Amino acid sequence: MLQIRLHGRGGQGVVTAAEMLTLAAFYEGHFAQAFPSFGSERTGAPVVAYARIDNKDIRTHEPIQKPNVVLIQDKTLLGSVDVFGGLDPNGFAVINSKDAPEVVVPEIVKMLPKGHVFTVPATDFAMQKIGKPLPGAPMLAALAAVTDILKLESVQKAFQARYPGKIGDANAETAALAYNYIKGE
Amino acid sequence: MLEQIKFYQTGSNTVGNRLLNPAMRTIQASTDRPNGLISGHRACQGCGEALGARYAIDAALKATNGQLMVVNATGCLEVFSTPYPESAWKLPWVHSLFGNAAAVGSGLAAAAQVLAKRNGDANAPRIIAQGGDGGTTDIGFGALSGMFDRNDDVLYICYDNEAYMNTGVQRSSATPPSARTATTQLVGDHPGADWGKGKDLPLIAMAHGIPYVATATVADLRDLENKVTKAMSFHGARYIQILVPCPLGWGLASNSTVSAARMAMETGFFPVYEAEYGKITSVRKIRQKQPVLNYLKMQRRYAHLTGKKADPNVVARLQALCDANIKNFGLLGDDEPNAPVAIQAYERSQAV
Amino acid sequence: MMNKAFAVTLDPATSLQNHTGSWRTLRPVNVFKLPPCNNQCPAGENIQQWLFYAAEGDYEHAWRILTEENPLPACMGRVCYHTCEGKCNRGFLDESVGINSVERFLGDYAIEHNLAFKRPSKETGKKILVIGAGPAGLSAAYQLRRFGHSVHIVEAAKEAGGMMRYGIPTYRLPRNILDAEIKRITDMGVTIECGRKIEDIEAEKKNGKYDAVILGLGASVSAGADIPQGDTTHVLNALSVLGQIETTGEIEIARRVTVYGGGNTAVDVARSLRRIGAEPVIVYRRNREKMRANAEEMDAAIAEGIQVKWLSTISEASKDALKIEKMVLDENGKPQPTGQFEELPSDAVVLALGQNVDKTALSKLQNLQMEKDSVVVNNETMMTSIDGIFAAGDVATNDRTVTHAIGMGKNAARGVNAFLNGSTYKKPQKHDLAKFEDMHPWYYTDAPKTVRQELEVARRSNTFDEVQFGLTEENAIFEARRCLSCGNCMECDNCYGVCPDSAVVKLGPGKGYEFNYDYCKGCGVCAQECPCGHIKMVPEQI
Amino acid sequence: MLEQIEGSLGVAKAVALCRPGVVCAYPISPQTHIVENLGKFVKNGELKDCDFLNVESEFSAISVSIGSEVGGARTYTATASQGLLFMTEGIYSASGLGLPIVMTVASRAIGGPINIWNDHSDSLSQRDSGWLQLFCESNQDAVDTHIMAFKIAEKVGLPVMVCMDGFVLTHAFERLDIPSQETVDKFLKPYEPKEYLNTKEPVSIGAMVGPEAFTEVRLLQQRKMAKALDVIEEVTKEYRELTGSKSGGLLDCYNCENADLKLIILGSTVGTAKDEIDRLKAEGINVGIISLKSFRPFPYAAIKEAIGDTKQVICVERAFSFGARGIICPEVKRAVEGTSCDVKTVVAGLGGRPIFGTTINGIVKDALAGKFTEEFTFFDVNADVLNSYTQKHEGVTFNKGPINQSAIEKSVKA
Repeated sequence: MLQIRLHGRGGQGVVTAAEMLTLAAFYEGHFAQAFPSFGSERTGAPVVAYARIDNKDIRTHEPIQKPNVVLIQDKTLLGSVDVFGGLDPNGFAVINSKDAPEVVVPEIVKMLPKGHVFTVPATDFAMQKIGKPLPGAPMLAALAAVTDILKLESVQKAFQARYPGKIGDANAETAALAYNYIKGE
Repeated sequence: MLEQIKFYQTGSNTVGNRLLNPAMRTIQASTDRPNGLISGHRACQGCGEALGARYAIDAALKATNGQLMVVNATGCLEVFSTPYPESAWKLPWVHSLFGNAAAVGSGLAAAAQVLAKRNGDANAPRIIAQGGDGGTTDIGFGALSGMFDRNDDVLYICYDNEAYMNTGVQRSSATPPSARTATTQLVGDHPGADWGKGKDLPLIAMAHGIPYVATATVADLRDLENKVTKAMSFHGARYIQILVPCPLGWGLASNSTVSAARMAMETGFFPVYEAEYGKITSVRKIRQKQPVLNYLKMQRRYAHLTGKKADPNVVARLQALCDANIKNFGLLGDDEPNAPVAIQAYERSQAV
Repeated sequence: MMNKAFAVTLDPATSLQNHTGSWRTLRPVNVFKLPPCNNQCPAGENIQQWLFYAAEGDYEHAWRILTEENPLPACMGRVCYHTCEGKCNRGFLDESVGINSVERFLGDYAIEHNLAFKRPSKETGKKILVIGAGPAGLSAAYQLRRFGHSVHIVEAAKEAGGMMRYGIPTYRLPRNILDAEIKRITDMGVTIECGRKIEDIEAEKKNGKYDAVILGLGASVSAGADIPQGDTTHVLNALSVLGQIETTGEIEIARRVTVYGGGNTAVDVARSLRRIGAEPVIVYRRNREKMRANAEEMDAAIAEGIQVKWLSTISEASKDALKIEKMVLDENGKPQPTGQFEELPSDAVVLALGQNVDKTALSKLQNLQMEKDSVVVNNETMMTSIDGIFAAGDVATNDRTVTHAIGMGKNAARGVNAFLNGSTYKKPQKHDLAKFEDMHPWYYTDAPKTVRQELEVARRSNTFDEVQFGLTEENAIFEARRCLSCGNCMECDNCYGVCPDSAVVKLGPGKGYEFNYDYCKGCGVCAQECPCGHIKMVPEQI
Repeated sequence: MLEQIEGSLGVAKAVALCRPGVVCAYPISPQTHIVENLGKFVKNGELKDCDFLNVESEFSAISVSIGSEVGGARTYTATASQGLLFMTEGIYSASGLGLPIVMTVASRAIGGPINIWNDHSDSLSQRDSGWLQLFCESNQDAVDTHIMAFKIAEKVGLPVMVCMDGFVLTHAFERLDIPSQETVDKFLKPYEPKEYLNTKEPVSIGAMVGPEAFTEVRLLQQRKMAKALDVIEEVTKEYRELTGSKSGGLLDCYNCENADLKLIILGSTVGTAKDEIDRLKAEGINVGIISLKSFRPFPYAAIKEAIGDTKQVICVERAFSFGARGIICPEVKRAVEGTSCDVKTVVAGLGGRPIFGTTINGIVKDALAGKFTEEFTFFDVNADVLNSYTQKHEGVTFNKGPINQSAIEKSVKA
């Protein structure tokens, strides 16, 4: 079972991203579960969402304490929230930033196996294509590129299903940018 | 010829008038009146609420051709009409709680409409929710306001006897100032209910901009029946408050129920009017103006205002209250009422 | 059928099993009170009842109820001084009901529609002689005929009607009206023989094999006065003046006429003379308050320009002037001479100081007890001191109005009927009087101003030319509908409507209501809200 | 049809498949998404012949539901926590009138202090309300249980609360198998109320019943509950046969064969516990789970049978009774009365404190080690948090780890 924890701020589509992640997994025939950290978070507050992907029925409903992957949609959280808490020593981290991982999280780069920490300028891509700072789709695309657990197409399809029309397409294009960004590295 | 003569022995003041053209006679005058609330109920002697309820329900039954269902809040009316094993109601009737009649009415109306639609019936049964002033102005106020807000197709009737009679005459927000109740006793420097408290629910109802709001009393049957009939001609939320004197709670002779209600009108103590979409459309004028003292004298709950130790200032304040009603509602002569119109009223009036 | 929950769900109207009547300590009962109009009416008319039907527009029904007591409504609607209206409870509210004008309307309606009295269903074979075809005699004859007796009236004058014909001016009673109402009585089988004066009543009774006789003689002889007068003074009596006007339609008389007296006849004479161009002055020894004449008639007379000298007596008459002495009223209200005199220019004097019965035939009756000017009768049976001889009208009373005569005629007929059946007539006990305090006046509406004004004219019109100013149907209904129905049910449905326990049963038009004592809790709202005071709460015998 | 959707949407779809006539809602977290979706379905026409009412309070929500059910319409509403308590008067009225309303309780703690997170104190507070209370262990269970609930309610003549853990289930985005409309239509016929207000056969519903018949009315309500036990099983059987679902039932046993210890758990913790039980099995520890689906009616016989000859039972309870102890435990004790089975309460997961697999692991280990010496123990209490207050104000400290009743009592005497 792959357990993913997503960090971001209220309003950035963190919960949606977790859901889209599981929807993409669902399209690929996996069992998947997404849920937010529950609370009355308002826009701008730190938000955590979780996702699990497995090939059998997912029974557990506990919050993820030992994620295999962390997705950090907002690097301003790095100083204030223990975003890497419990991260599997062989796990992955994807951070929304145009700077290199070594610049952003040098300790984590050291901690995890080589090539397990990525940065992607997801917000920049989102601004280019969607026109709003919604880094969910590029972050998921980056995850897909990093882990190969999902195809880019599934991520794109998930967003297009949730947001039929222009917005879905824009998300899909943004996802492609991020996917290629990682793959191109 | 007979119909053309507009002057009758008792005009429209009596229940029936054999001299009136049949179309103009009251429903209560008819030998085949519905008697929605039938004999054998356990109301006190001279109960104004039993009378008011039969008047109103019968009128609504006529107006709806019998397609009527009633929701009753907890209270005297409920208790005296349906103690196991006997019901005094002849029509579909339900009681749930004290404070929820309006909401149960909303649900019942919704069900009636859905069922009618599914069964292909053109007309769904209409709904009346009813309760006393406690169930209406106090504990059921939120549910009632919600029903008004949604403009649900329910006529809510408040039988206003100005206190919690079922529990032994305690003050409600419809209790007039200076009146004695079990919780506003005739002791201390300011005997009876406090001044500066209470709610005017008809005006509050009007502020919701609902299609129809009216006040009535058991002393003017024709007016009451007309209002219920008119209310049933509207769809959406409607409210009628009927003054129903309570011999027990008011300290009134059991034969004076109707007379007391009449006095309440003729003094201006209880203004009788109707409003559509938040705007007053007609006012029942005072026929023979009376000083408030004549009204107070009938009732032991005001005994402290009529005896030797009576405080004339309090009577004067009550008279001022009547005078204000007379002025504000235009209860005399050709005076016109003038009240602001509520929000959403226009939109509701445009709604089908 | 639904699957109903136990106890929580109840069948409709099952409360009928709960007989709440056991709670009662007072029970409502209907009481029938005597309306003041009825109480006042000398003819005993059931005014409230006939107004009830008139108000509905059922004029025939109203007329039939009216004529149970009075066979001459068209006449009475004109000449009755309607003291009933003075007692009308509506007077406390606004103005009394114009009972008289409705009566006249009904009478006229009956004439116009040729309504006839029903003939008796069976004949008794008894014969009764009625002496005098005035109102008393006609009334008695009519009532006797209704009982099934055969009645023969013998009248001394040329035509039937008595004082109605010979004492009342035509402007108050057109003769075609009188004729029509008399004819309706003769149509029932009553025979009238005119122009014969019976001298020997005993013999007449015996020869005619009458089972009973009713003396219905009118006061047809004017009272005289001892006025010193010159030869040339033109002094006439009232009845001859009125009789002449009746017969010829006019009278030759001087312009300045003094009418001496304060009764209705004086007023009739004065107003009649006024109509033929004279300038009558009424001289009366008392003041207005003491005047016996009907106030409305007097008002009309004054309105027509007739002058009155109050507190005056004629002490001497000469050719063209009268010597008038001023009077004062003493503490007993009796006029006393003052010794002050004045002169009143006058070409003639008409004495209207009262009338007397022609007693010539009566005096021949042995054992007939008399008192002053009238025959003594038993108040209930109207029988004189002679078995089988009854009396009614002027001959038996000092209240010499047409209305009294009609009432007495009716009573005498009842007395005769009982007598013929071998019993003695007893007047039924009267109900308690319906007082205004017993009523609930709030319920009665006020007349709209416009209608009221119209009615003012109509109400007064019957003092002048009735053919033109008679009540329209609209006004008659209007007036009938003003009746408060004192002490009697008017079927307003109040009791039926205001009962919180639906314990009053409505029986349908004309049948009133009854109380369902199974459910009546005795609250008394019905009694309190009955406009007419028809319901009384009485203690339960517990 | 398989869908990857939020639990709330799944429930909304299930409810819509049942073709309710009236849906009425007042928003309260975490129930909101269910009724938002239903509102949308009514407005966009997916749910036909249905009136959706936005009311002004939960009191009115239950009251509107009472009205519409009395009017003969299949009725659904949803609430949670404070909302459920605000409904309470109507809750009792609905069951007393025998109205088969189906209501989701998106279980959430009751304030004060206000707390929006999941535990069972709301639904269990309505234990004696006369409603059936069916708990769901997963969103699939919730979808299926809602569909079954209408049939159960209508057959029994009592209202049903479908209790699903707030947020944990309602907000979880999962794979759900939503039955087709045809399937549901086959399973659930159009509503034919046993009695309802109509003008053809007028009745008075809701009489005042005095001492002369009140006991009998109550006994008949109890009789309905007795009937409900069979109805739940029948309906579950029928539904499972029709859909192949494993949902519903009075209770569900997992790994109960020859278990040394059985945990009785309600709601979403069951899934988490199952995973942990599997891990423990690998360690050679044999623990069974009894997922209690029907708390009301309480299936005493089924519980006794499910416990079998297991000597130790722990009720993992997410609510308790102040001044007393657990809520589930006493019922289980009654079920096994006369046997030597030891039944205890372990309180965990209050007010949204997550129950992790490790929590279950700890409970099992402590239980098997005989550490629960008393009937009532707070398991996942944080002594540091507690002591930060009690030490400062009263000089009292608690030991780390679970705190049992006598420790609490002792701390008061100290």
